[in-house]
Amino acid sequence: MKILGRVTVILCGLLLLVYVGEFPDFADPQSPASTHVSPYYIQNALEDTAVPNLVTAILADYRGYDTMFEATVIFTAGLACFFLMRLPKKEERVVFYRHRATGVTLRIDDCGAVPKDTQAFHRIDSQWVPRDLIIRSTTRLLIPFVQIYALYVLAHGHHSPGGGFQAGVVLGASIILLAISQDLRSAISKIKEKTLGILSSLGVLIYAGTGFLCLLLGESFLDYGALASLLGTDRVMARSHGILIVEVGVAMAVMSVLIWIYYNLSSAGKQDEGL
Amino acid sequence: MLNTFPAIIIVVPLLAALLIAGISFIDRRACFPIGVAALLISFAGAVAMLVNVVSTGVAMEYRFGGWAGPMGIVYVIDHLSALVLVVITGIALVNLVSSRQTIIDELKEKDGAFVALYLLFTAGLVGMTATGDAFNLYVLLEITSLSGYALIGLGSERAPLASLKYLFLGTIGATFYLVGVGYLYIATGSLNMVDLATIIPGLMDSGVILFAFIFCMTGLFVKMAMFPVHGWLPGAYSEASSPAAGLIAPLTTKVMIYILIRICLSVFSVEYVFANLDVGQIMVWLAIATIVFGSVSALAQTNYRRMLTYIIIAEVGYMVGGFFLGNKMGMSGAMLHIVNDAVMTLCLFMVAGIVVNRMKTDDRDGFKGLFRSMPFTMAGFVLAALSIIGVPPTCGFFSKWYLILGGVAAGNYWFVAALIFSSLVNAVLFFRLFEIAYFEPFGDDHHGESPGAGAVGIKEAPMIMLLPFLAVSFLLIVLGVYSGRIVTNIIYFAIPGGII
Amino acid sequence: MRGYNMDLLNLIAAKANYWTYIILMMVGFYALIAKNNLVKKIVGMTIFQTAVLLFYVSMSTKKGGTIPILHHGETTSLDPGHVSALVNVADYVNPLPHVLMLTAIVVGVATLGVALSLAIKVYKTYGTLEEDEINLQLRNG
Amino acid sequence: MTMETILSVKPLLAVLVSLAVIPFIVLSKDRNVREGWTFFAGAAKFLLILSMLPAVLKGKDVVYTAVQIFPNLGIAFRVDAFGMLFALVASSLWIITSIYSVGYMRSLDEHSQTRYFSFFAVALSATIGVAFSANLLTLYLFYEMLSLATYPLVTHHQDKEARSSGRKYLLYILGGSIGLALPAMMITYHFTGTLDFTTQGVMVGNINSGLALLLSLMFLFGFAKVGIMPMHSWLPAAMVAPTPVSALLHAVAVVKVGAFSVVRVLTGIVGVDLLAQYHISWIIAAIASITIVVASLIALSQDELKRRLAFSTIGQLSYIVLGVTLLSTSGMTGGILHIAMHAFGKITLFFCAGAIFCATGIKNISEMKGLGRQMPITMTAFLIGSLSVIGLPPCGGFISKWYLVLGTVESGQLIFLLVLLVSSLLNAAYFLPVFYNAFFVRRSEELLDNRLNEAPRWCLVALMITSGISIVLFFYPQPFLNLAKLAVAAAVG
Repeated sequence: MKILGRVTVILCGLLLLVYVGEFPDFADPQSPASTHVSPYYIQNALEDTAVPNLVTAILADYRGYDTMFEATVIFTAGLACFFLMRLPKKEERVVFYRHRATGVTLRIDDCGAVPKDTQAFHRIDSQWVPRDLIIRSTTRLLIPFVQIYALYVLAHGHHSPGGGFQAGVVLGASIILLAISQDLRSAISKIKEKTLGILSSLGVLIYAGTGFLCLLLGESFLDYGALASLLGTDRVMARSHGILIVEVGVAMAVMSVLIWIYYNLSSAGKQDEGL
Repeated sequence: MLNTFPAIIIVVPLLAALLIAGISFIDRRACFPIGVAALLISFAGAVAMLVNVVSTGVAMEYRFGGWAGPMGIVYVIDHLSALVLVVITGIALVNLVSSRQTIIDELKEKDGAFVALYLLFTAGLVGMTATGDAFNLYVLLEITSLSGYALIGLGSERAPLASLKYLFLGTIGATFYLVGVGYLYIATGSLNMVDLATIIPGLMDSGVILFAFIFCMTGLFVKMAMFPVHGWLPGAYSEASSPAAGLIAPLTTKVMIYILIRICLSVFSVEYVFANLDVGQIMVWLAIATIVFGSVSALAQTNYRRMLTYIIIAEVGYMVGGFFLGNKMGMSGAMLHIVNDAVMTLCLFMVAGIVVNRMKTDDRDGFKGLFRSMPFTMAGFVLAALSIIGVPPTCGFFSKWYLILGGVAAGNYWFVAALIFSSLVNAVLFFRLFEIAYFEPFGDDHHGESPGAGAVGIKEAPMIMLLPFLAVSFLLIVLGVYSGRIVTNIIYFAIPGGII
Repeated sequence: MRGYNMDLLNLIAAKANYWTYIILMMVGFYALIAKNNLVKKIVGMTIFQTAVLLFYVSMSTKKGGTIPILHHGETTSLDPGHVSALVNVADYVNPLPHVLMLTAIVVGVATLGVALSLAIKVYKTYGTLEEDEINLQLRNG
Repeated sequence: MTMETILSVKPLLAVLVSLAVIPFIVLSKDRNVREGWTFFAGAAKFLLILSMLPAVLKGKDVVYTAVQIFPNLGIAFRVDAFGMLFALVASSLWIITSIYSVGYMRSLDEHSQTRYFSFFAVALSATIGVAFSANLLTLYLFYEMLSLATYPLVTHHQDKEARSSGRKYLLYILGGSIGLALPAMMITYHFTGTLDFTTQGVMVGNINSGLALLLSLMFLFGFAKVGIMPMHSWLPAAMVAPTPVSALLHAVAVVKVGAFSVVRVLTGIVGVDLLAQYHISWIIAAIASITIVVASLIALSQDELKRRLAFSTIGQLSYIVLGVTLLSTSGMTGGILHIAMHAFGKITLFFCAGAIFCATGIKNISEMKGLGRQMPITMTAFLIGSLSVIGLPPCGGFISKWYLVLGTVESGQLIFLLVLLVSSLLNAAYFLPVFYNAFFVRRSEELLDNRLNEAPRWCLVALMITSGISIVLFFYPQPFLNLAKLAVAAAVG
C-alpha cells in the first residue's frame, strides 16, 4: 500500500510541477483573476453596501448565499458530532468524591442520582489534580476580556478585519478555556448542552430567516435592500444593517457549535468528565 | 410566485432542518411531521418547476441577493436539472415516510437530529443540482458529504470505520474539485458557470484549463465511486442504517453524475471535452472496467446490501460510459438512467429495509421462504429485480435500450458487450435470491395442501413501509412506459446542438 | 550561462507560491493515503486542505496592493455616484479568494470535527487506531 | 398487397382477460369456484379470438396500439393469419388443459394449487401476447413475461431437483434472450430504424449479408425456447414439472412461442428474399435438420416416457423451422400448419403420460408392459397421438408432413426430403414399441387382476377431446390450413 501511495503522490506532484509555467506570475496585477470580476467588487462595494471592508461585503452580501451554507456546514458538523458521539444519559456511573478537609477520596460504583456537593465533600474527576491557584485566577481574569474582544471583533466587522466567524471562534474559545482550566462539569453548568443545541440552530436560523424575510417582502432571497422598509433607512444602509444582523447570527452559531463539539469530543459523548 | 421556487425548494428544507434541530431539544414529537411537510413543499415546488420549464421551454433563473451574473450567485433550472430535482425530492420524501418506524425503533433519542441531518442532506443535493456557481457547488457538496458521513456513521458496529474511510476519500474528492475550481478561477477570473462557458472557448489550449478539467473529473470520479477509487462505497452503504442507506444510496452517485454532465456540457463545452481533448474513448474504457468490476464482485457477496452496493458501482459505469459515448442516444440513455437507476435503487434498498425490519438480518439467508410469508413485498422485489436485469416493460430495460443503441451507434461494441454481461450477471444475482426465497426452507411436503399463505401466516411489513414500497415498484413500470416521452420532451432539450 | 540561470531563477521566484502549494499538497496527500494510523491520516487531511487555502490566497495578491479594506479617505466622501471613480483597483488585493477561503477553512474545521468523532468511535469499538490491526480484527471475525 | 386493417381493442382484451381473472382466482376461497374462474377466463379468451377469426380469414388484420413508448415504436398488436393460427391453438388447448389439470392436481393432491392456476393464466396471456405482437419489442416483452411466468410452474415441486432444473431452464432461456436476442434486436433497430413485422422484412435495404446472417443466427439461438440443438437441454430438464405444465407449456405454449418468434423474425424482420439471397435459409435449414435427426436418435434411448416425449418435441419443433426455411410455398405452409397439428398430437401424448403416472405411478416405458388392458382409453389415445406425431394418415399430423415433403420437392433440396423420411422412421421407432408393449406383451404374473384401473375421470375427458380433434383435423383441416396459406401469402407477399 505504501509503495502505491508513494508512486501516485510523486506522479501527481511531477505532473503538477511540469505545468507550473502556465500559471500567471505570483503577484501579477494583470492576472485574469484580478481583472475580471474583482474590480467590480473593489469599486462598487462601498457604493452598494456602505461597507468599507470588501471581504465582509462580498462575504455577507454579494456571495451571502455561500456564507449561509457555510454557517450550515458548521451547524451540520455540530449536529453530526452530537448525532455520532452523544451517549444516552445512563444514570449509573462511577463517581468520585473528595473530602475537602482531609483529602480522603470516595469512589461510588453505579450510584443512581448523583448527590450534590456539600460543605464536606465535593465531586472530582477520575484523574483529579488539585486546582492550581495561578491558572484559576488568571483564567477568571482573562475570560471576560476575551469575550469583550470577541464582541469588538464582531461589531467592527464592517470597518476592520473581523466578522461573525472570527467572533464566534473567540467566544467559543473563551468557554473552552473555562472548561480546560477548571473541569468540564463546571463549563457544562455554565452553558448546558440544551442551550448550545438551540443557540446553534437559532444562529443559522437568524441568517436564513433574514434571507427568507427578504423573500417574503417580495425581493429575491437574501436581498437586504428589502429590509429598507422595516429598518426605515435607504436601501444601501439597509444592506449594511442586514450584514450586521447576519454576522450576529453567524457568531452565535459558530460559538455554540464549537463548544458543543468540544463537549462531545472531550468526553467521548458521556459529557461527565472532560480532558 | 413561480419564479421564487428555485429558492423555496432549497430554503424550506434548510429552515425545517434548523427548526427540527432546535425543537428536538424541547419536544421530539414534532420533528417527523415538520420534516415530511418540508420535503412535501420542496417536492411540489420541483414538480411545478418541471412543468413550467417543459411547457415554456425556457430555463428558469434565480439571482440570490439580487446580484446578477458573475457578481452574485445565480441558480439555473433547465430541463435536466428540473427532472433530477423532482427525482431527488420525491425519493427523499418517499424514503422518509416509509422509514418512520425504523427511525423511531433504532434511533431513540436522536430521531430529531436524524431528521435534521436527513433534510440537510436533501437540501445539499437539491442545491448542487440547481446551482449555477462552481464554488457554491463545492459548499453544497460538503454539506451533503458531512451529513452523509454522520448518517452513515450511526449504523451497524462497523459503520464508524466505513464512514471514516468514506470521509477520507470524500475529502480527497471534494478538495480535488476545489482545486479544479481554483484553476478555473485563475485562468478565467469568474466562478459563474455561464460566464465560464463564454470565456473557456477562448483558452482552449491553455494547460491551466486542461488541469482544471482533470482535477474536476478526478474529484467527481472519486465522489461517484468510479472503478479505481470506489473503495469507500461498499462499506459505507452496507453498514449504514436502512433509512440512511435508503436515502444516500439511490441519490449520491446519480447527482454526482448529473454534475459531471452539467460541468462537461455547460462549463467545458462539448467541443472542448470531445473534440479538443477527445477524452471520450478513455472514459468509456474506464466505464467498461467499472461495469465489469462491479458486476463480478457483486457475484462474490453473500450480504444482500453489499451486493446492491456493487451493482450501484456497475450502474455508475453505465451512466458514465453512456455519456462519454458522445452521441445523442448514449447521452439520453445516461440521463434517463439517472432517473431510472435512482428509483430502482430506492426500491431495492426499501426491500432491504423491510427484510431487516422483519428478519433482523440483511444477509442472504434472511430471504428464506419470503415468497410464502411476504408475498406483496416479494412481488415488488421481483419487479425491481426485473428492472435492474433489464426486462421490458420496466424502466431499466428502456434506459439500457438507449445505452445499447448509443453503443451501437458509436460502434463501441465493447460497451454493448459490457452492458449485456452486466445484465446477465444481475439475472444470476437476483435469481439466486429468488431461489432462496422460493425453495428454502426445503419442505419435503410434496402432497397435501402445504402450509399455504394462510397457515404460515403472512407476516407482511407494516403498512407504512409496504404501501410506499409498492407505489415505487409500480412507478417502475409507469416510468418504463413513459420513458419515450420523458426522453423526447425533456432529455432531448438538455443535449446541446453539437451532438448528433 | 548567467542569462540561463537568471530565467530559471525568475521562473522559480515568479511561481514560488505554486511550488510551495504543490509540495505541501503532496505531503498531505501522501500522509492521507499511505499512513497507517488514523489520526495521522486526519492530520494529513488537514495539511492537504490547508495547501489549497494557501493556493487560493496566494492567487489573490497584487504587487503594491494592500488589504481589501477601503482607506479612510475614500469612505469619508460618501456621496454615491462618483465614489467608485476615486477607488484605484490596483491599490487593493483581490478580495474574492479570501471570501472563498473563509468557507474552505470552515469546511476544514467541520470535516476535522466529524473525522475526530468517528475516530473516537472507531477507537472505542476496536481499541486501536492502527489500520492494519483493525483489518486484522475484521478479518478474523 | 396492401393489407386493410381494422382497429379494435379485441387483441388487447384477449391478452388481458386471463390477467384480469387472477385476483379472483387468488381470492376465491373454494376450489371449485377457483377452477370456475379459470374456465371462465379460458372460454372468454377463446371466444374473443374466435370473434376475430372471420375478419382475419377475409385477409383483414386487426390492429391496436396499447402504449406508444417511442415515436415510431410501442406496445402494439396486429392479428394476422399466422398469429391467429397460433392463438387459436393455444387458447383452445388452455381450456382442455385446465380440465385435465383439475383432475390431475386433485388426484395427486398437489400443494399450492392457487399459485399454479394463477401463473398458468399469466403464462397464457403472455403466449397470446406473443401471438398478436405487431413489432419485435412487444414480442420480446411477452416472451420475457412468459419465461418468468413459467419458472414457478416448472419448479412447482420446490425440491432440490426442481431447483437445479429451474436454474438450467433460466440459464438457457433468459441467458439466450438477454445475451443474444436483445443485442440482435438493438442492432437491427439501429440499422433499420424500425422493428415492425412487415411483409418484405425490414432488413432488406440497409443490412449487408454478413450482418444479416449473424443477426438471424443470434435470433435463432437467442429465442432458446425453439430448442435448436445447442440450446435445447432446458426442455428435458423442465420435465420435472407436473404433467399438465409440460403438456400445455412444453408441448404447446412455450416451445411454440419459440418457434413462432423465430418464424416471425425470419419472415417479418429478415425477410424472405434476404433469406434466399445470402443462403441464410440453407444454413438454418441445415441446423434444423441436424437437430431433428439427433433429437430423434436421443429420444430412442430415453427410458422415461416424458423425457422421450421431450426430445421428440425438440425434433418436431425443428420441422417447423425447417419447413419455413425451405422457402417454397407448400414447405412454409407445412411448417406453419405443423404448429397446430403437432400441438394436438403431442398434448395427447403428454396427457397419456400424466394419466399413466396418475393411475399407476409408472414413469418409465420399460415398466409399461401390458398396460393396455388396464387403461384401454389412455393407450388408444396414446396410439392416435403418436400416429399424428409420426404423420400417418388417420391423424392430422399427416397433412402437415405431407406439405413439408411437397415443400422439399418444390424447393429442389432433396437432402431435406431424406431428413424428413429418416426422422419419420425414427419417430415411428420410438413411439410404436410403447404401444406394442402396452397391448401385445403379457405382463408378468404379479399384476394379477386385469380389471380396469383407468386415470381420473377429468383426465380421460381431456384425453378423448384432444385425440378426437387430432382425427377430425385429418378430415377437416380447413380452418388451420386456410390460415397457414394466408400466412404464407402474407410472408412471401
